Amino acid sequence: MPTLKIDGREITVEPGTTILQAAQQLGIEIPTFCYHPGLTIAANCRMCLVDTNKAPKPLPACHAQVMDGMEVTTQGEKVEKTQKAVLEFILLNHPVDCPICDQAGECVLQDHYFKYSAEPSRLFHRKQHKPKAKVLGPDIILDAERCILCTRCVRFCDEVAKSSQLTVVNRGEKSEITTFPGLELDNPYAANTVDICPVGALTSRDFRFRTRVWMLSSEESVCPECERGCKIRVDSFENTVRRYKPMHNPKVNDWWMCDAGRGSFRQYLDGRMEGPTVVRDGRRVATQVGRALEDAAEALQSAGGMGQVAVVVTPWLTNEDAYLVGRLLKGPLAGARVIMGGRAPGAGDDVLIRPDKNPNKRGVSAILAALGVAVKPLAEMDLAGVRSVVVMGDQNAFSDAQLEALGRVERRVVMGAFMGPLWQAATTFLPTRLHWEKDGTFTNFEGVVQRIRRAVAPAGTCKSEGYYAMKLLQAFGEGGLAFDGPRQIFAALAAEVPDFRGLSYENLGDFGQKLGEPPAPPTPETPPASMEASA
Amino acid sequence: MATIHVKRPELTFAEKLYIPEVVKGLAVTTRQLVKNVFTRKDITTRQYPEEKRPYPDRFRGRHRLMWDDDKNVRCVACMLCSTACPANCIHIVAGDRGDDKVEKYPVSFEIDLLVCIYCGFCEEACPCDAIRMDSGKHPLPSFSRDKQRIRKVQLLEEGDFSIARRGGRGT
Amino acid sequence: MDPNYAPYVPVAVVSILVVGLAAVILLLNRMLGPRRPTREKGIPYESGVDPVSHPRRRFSVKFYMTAILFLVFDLEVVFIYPWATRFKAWLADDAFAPVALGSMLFFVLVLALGLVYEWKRGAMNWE
Amino acid sequence: MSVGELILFGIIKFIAIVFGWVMLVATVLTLMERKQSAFMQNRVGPNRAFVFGKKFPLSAFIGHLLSDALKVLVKEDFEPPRANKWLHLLGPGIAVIPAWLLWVVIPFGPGPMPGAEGDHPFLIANLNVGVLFMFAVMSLSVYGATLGAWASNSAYSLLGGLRTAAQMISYEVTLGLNLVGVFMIFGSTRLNDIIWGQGQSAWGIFLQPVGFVLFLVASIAETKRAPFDLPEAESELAAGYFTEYSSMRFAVYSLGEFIGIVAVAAVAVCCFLGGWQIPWVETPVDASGVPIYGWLTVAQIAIFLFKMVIFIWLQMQIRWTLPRFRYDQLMKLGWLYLLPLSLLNLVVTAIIMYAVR
Amino acid sequence: MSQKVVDAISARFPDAVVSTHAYRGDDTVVLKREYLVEVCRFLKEDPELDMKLPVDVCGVDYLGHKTPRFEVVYHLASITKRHRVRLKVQVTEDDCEVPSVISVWRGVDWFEREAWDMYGIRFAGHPNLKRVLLYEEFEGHPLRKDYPQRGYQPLMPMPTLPTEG
Amino acid sequence: MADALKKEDDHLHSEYLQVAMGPSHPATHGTMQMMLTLDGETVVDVDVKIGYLHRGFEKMSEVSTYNQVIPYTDRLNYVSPLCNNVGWVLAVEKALGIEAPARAQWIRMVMAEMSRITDHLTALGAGALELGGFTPFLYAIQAREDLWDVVEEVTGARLTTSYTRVGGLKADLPEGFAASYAHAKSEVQRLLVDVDKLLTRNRIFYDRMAGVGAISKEMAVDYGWTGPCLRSTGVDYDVRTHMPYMFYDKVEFDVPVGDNGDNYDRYLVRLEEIRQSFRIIDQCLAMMEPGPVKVDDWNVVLPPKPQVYNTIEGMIAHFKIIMEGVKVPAGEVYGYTEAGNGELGFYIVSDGSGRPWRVKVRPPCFALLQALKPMVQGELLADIIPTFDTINMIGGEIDR
Repeated sequence: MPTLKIDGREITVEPGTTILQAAQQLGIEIPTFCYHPGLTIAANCRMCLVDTNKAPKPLPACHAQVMDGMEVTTQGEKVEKTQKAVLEFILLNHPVDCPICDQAGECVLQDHYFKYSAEPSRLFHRKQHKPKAKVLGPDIILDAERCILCTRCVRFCDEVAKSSQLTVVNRGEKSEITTFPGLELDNPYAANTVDICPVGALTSRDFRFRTRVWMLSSEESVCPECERGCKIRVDSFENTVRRYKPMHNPKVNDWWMCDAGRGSFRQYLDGRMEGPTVVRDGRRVATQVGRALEDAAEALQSAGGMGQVAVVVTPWLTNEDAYLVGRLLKGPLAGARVIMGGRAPGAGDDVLIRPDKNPNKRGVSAILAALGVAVKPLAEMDLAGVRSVVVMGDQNAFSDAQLEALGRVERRVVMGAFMGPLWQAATTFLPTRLHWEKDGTFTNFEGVVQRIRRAVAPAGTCKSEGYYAMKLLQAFGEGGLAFDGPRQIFAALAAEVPDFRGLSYENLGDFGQKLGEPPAPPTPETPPASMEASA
Repeated sequence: MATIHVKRPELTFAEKLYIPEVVKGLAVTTRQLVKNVFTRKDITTRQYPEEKRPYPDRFRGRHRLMWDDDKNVRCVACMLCSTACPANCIHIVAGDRGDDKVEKYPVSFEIDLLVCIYCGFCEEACPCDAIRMDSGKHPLPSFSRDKQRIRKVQLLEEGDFSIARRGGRGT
Repeated sequence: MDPNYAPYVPVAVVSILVVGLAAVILLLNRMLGPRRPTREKGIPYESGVDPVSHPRRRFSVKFYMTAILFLVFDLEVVFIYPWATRFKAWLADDAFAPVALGSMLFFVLVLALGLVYEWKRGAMNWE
Repeated sequence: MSVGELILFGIIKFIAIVFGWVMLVATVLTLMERKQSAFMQNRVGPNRAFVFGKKFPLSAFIGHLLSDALKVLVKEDFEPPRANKWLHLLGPGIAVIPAWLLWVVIPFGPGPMPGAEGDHPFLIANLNVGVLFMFAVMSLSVYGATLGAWASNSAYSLLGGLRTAAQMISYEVTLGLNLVGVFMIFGSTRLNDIIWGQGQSAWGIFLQPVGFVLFLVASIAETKRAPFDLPEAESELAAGYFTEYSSMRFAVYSLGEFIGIVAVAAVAVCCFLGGWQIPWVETPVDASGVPIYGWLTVAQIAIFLFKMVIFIWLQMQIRWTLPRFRYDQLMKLGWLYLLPLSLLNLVVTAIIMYAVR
Repeated sequence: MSQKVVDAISARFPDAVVSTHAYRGDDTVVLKREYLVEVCRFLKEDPELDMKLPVDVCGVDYLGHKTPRFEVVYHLASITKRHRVRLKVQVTEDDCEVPSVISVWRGVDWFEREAWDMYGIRFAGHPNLKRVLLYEEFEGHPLRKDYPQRGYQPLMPMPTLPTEG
Repeated sequence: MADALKKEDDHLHSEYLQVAMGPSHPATHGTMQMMLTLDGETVVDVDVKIGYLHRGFEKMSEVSTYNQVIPYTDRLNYVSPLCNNVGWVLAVEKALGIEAPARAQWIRMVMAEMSRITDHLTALGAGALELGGFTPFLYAIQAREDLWDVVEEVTGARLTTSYTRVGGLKADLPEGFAASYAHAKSEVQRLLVDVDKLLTRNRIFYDRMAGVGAISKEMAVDYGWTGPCLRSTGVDYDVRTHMPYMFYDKVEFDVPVGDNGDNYDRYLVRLEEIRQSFRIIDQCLAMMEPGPVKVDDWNVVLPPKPQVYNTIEGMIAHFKIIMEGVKVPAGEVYGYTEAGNGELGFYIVSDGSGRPWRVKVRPPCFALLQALKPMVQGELLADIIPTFDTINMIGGEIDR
């Protein structure tokens, strides 16, 4: 076990650890460009050069392994000089593009230059020109001038996407990234190259020029497009979601997400229903939430026995919503036919994409099962003799026949978010929140429970399905179930459902918690940063 | 540096009778009256619409957008002005120009003059010398709020060529 | 017409005229001006807030003191007027002149004493 | 003269004097005051309203006069709902009526000499108690302000009204007492007689210098002008007793105030500045003591008006120069300085007259 | 600021001082709540310290950065001795109360009211602890870091806002 | 107190009148309310309510970069905005641990003193106005306008100057500054003579001011008073001499103090301070030397425009500062300066980001105004006005 000193602080690490990793363990920051923990080490940017007593010249910290008795300096004149030199070199041919570059604001080059150099330019010559705005693939644009040749994207294609579409051509200052002849950067994970590009060389055509990134407000959430449940960041501006970005979660998705999930947010931007509607005298009218709920309760009671009621639950419910819905189904609606809706399965692969395209099937099933609610799959939906039906969610793959059968039911209560066919069919429509308007948890197919957080303010008077379930419970006389926020619901859920036992928002942590595993000790929501003066 | 006591005047008996001081005051005001009636020398009022005060060079007036070489908008919609704006009065929608020289341009550029506080941070923040507040014109009143949202076209009317080289494109 | 009363005829005429004139311009305004009362407009001015206390209450007694003071002095001043108009004529009469002067001095003395009395009693302390 | 003639001449003179002169002066004053104060303060003052947008000499003046008058006429005749309706209307009426009424005793030009028979052509009513009548009428105007203030049902109005009452009655005593000296010297309360008297001996200002100063002070206080503008002290009471007044009601108040200024100026001119007398110019009279009217009469009327303008100018100049008193200082000044001083002035005048008789 | 004052407090009230620090020339003493009034009176009345001028009182919310969450900060100065000191008292969210020092300096009156207004920190013994900048009907304490960005306030007509379900 | 006159069996008592003076009252320039209880003309009680101009300065600052706060500071004491600008950047620079270049500091002193003069001119003029003297008010305002012409030449705006920047100034003094300043100075001094003639020895003014609104030394200090108002009571306390910041220790000037702490002393102190400020400005102009007006550190100030337009280095630095603001190391500082009304303090808590975690403004007026109640209780209604004026309450500063 080698013991070394970094900036005077001693640490003992596993053999084979790089200096960078050791420094990270100590919380010492070493700037990098080409280093990415999910990729192999290239050590070509030279930004991480540190001074050691074991070599006459500075060593790249990302590559150099620790030695016993090593003394590393990450600061000081020598390292600073190297860093400044590296930055000056990188910036030599960098165009003055910040105003038109989408990366500005989350650009590593900007950060490092500002932090480690902030020296004026000494260049008087013309800069090297390379192709700009070159289309590499359906969603990727390359600006070769901005590229610093860290080759993260090349390595990503080789190692993660396993599609080897990118390479570096030419030599010296003429070097540039390009696709292999005849190939396009069109693998299903291609957009991850944009994320890992430390500068603005690779940009997303989808996001191009839409919003400046420093204006975005972000919330951590979970991608709902398949049961993988990749951890993402929902970036929004002016209360509109602008993009998804994958976030690091070793339990689920490492650093990546698929392009399909990334672009999926667009389909939820239009066609929202912002208020409840009911059908009165054959005409659809807007109403208030309370009135619509009364309507829904009345519809369920008028069915004449729960045998004539059918409920379609959706695997898009959060665990919290599912719990409340489960309580409803177990309590006042006991005996109703419960059908599990959801999207039809699609293709999957062995990287991240899963065939089941619903975010929380496992969670909803587990909770309903634990509460003793029998659930039939969608294919077995039988509405014969049903007088009232409740349909939750828009993402239910009803066949045409099923839709038609649904339309024949006397009272049709729909909880949905969009102005779709289900809204057309509804006699009572209750608008629901989208996943980025909700606080709660999703359980992925492996049983990892992850937080989703509200990224934008809910549209109109939309409420979550759980809220409606709670109100219906109260309408049926079970007033005891009054919760103040999802945290309390989750606590109740954890107390009641065996799978979730011991879980709480506090111990979910950054990466979620796998069902059945002993929960990690609770971590505070935000790590305390010292504001006590030291200088 | 010293401390000095301000001297409170002891009023003389005559001053206590009010009259001398009243006369002195009347002398001051009458002097001004006579002077202004006959010479108008001290009158500071400006007859505004006819007679305009010359604004100093640094005066921060209504905004204008500068031109590039082709008299197009010089702005590249980097949004630094709307970022720096403490009042959030600048609204820009960026678009792709499809042009080799600058890819990006503002599809719409609006400034809400009613919200603007004329601090000058936008011209300071502009990395392309595109927005300036040196038009030498103060904001004008209007009868509707909408007229106070000035748009790209209006902003460009006041524009000019800039001697600064275009940002966004290195040499 | 009695010459003593004759000048009062125009006075009476003018009195009627001015009352009429005042009425006319006030009524003219009433006819020409619009009337658009609103609740906000109807609230008495009190610096932008609703009035806190009713103004028609017993206000400070000091104001009444001033009024009484005035009554006393104004009445007495009225007595001086006829004397003043005759004073010049009386002065021509050597015998009566000292009496005319002396009586007035005495009267003024009484007035002054009254003033001093009021002052000492604190009726003139307005602070 | 017959009663009919008296009425006829009364009406004609009233219209001539009140409309031909008083109202004109009062209206012009509202503008001139703004102009005068503007020039004192290095400003230009009102100069924007033209007649139908046309510029010609004095067009701005006429434009402002017209627009001011028209504006108050067509503004909303507003009556605070919580106010006492009739008193609220009565207030401005009572304030302006005395101001008009007291013009019946002011002689604009030469009339018959004291003791001579004949009509006074420049005087509506040649009362033998002229000044006394004037004071009687003048004291009425305090009711206007006070009633209006009380009727408004507003705290600020009330405070303004109380101040008005206290101030006006306090200074009225002094005002009256200061003229007594003049009456003593000229032996009459008829202003016509006093003016003739001044022509024969000397102007009242030289005979009664202290009286004049005291009169000036008291008259400013009576007209509620700075430094005695406490009733409407805008920085303390917003607008004092007429806070709740607008449109014509307000205009009538301020009209009354301005007419008051002119009236006080007229009295001062009559009693202290020789009235229509031109220095070193004898007024020709016929055998019965009635003046022979001619071009000199015109000049005399003009000089009378000119003296008034000078006095008004002085009042205005003072108003825009000085800060105002505080309530207690005002009352003290009135009761403890001006009143004793006027009494003293009276006594001294009497003694001197006695001594030099 | 002056180290002298810090030393004097530490010497006189060794139990009262939680910690001290100096940053950019500002000397700070973090005090225990129960000693606050005593220390303040000492600071004011001690002829050597003579801190007669209450400069400022304010609250700070360290939500997510520090526990306890609130701090009440006092800036004091001496006119004669020309030194200054900053006193701090830490307050938890549950027991959001500090003793008022209005008995020592009358001038802290409005400052304490403002801290109450903005942070909801109660000053025990303050004779007139009302809101000072906001109106009486206002709900919540706006300078708290968890005060909602968009919220409804009584007397404030606002467009319909989404409410939490 | 109110009950003293209201005995049960006393049917001849007079009642107190409650009058709201403000928020919209001619005297309450700077919106606030004084709820008066009057016994005739005498003030029995006064309840001061502020907050009508509350704009949430401190809350807004928490989401603004340090430079973005500067326009907000213009609106604190809006008759001397440059004092606030300077106060704020000095506090931020204290937190940053840097010092602006010498020339920038000299210019800041010049501009701050000029602002102080405008502040005092406003207070003096308004004082006359409150007492009904409209002419001296306009003379003072005219003098102020002359100075603002100079301010406008330098900063580009008369009132919303936003002239300083963290680490320096927006720009150097313009060409011809000395001439325009000299002109303004002569104008101001000429007008001040007239104001002086109209007011100082006039007994009406004297009586209204002298002995009114008096406050004792001890009480003033106890109420946290600072600035000219405190000095008028006889306490020699001026931040500029006690804790010299910038180059106040290098210039010669006198600190005027009064004796009685009444309105008249406050008037005299302000009058004298105007003269002293001119002295300071003259010395500053004589002593300043050409040089940069911004620190040479791209982490703090924006790079020069040519560098921004033409080099990526300048562009990046420019972007970083605009996007994220000047990063101030974590810690807390209290920076204080002598503004027009006294000690203007900024207590800044930084969490190390580009935006302050907490900003507390210590406005001088806040302490001044809370002593209004004891100052006017028992005096006359009319005395409130000059007292209120001479403590120069500024709504923007009190309410923030």
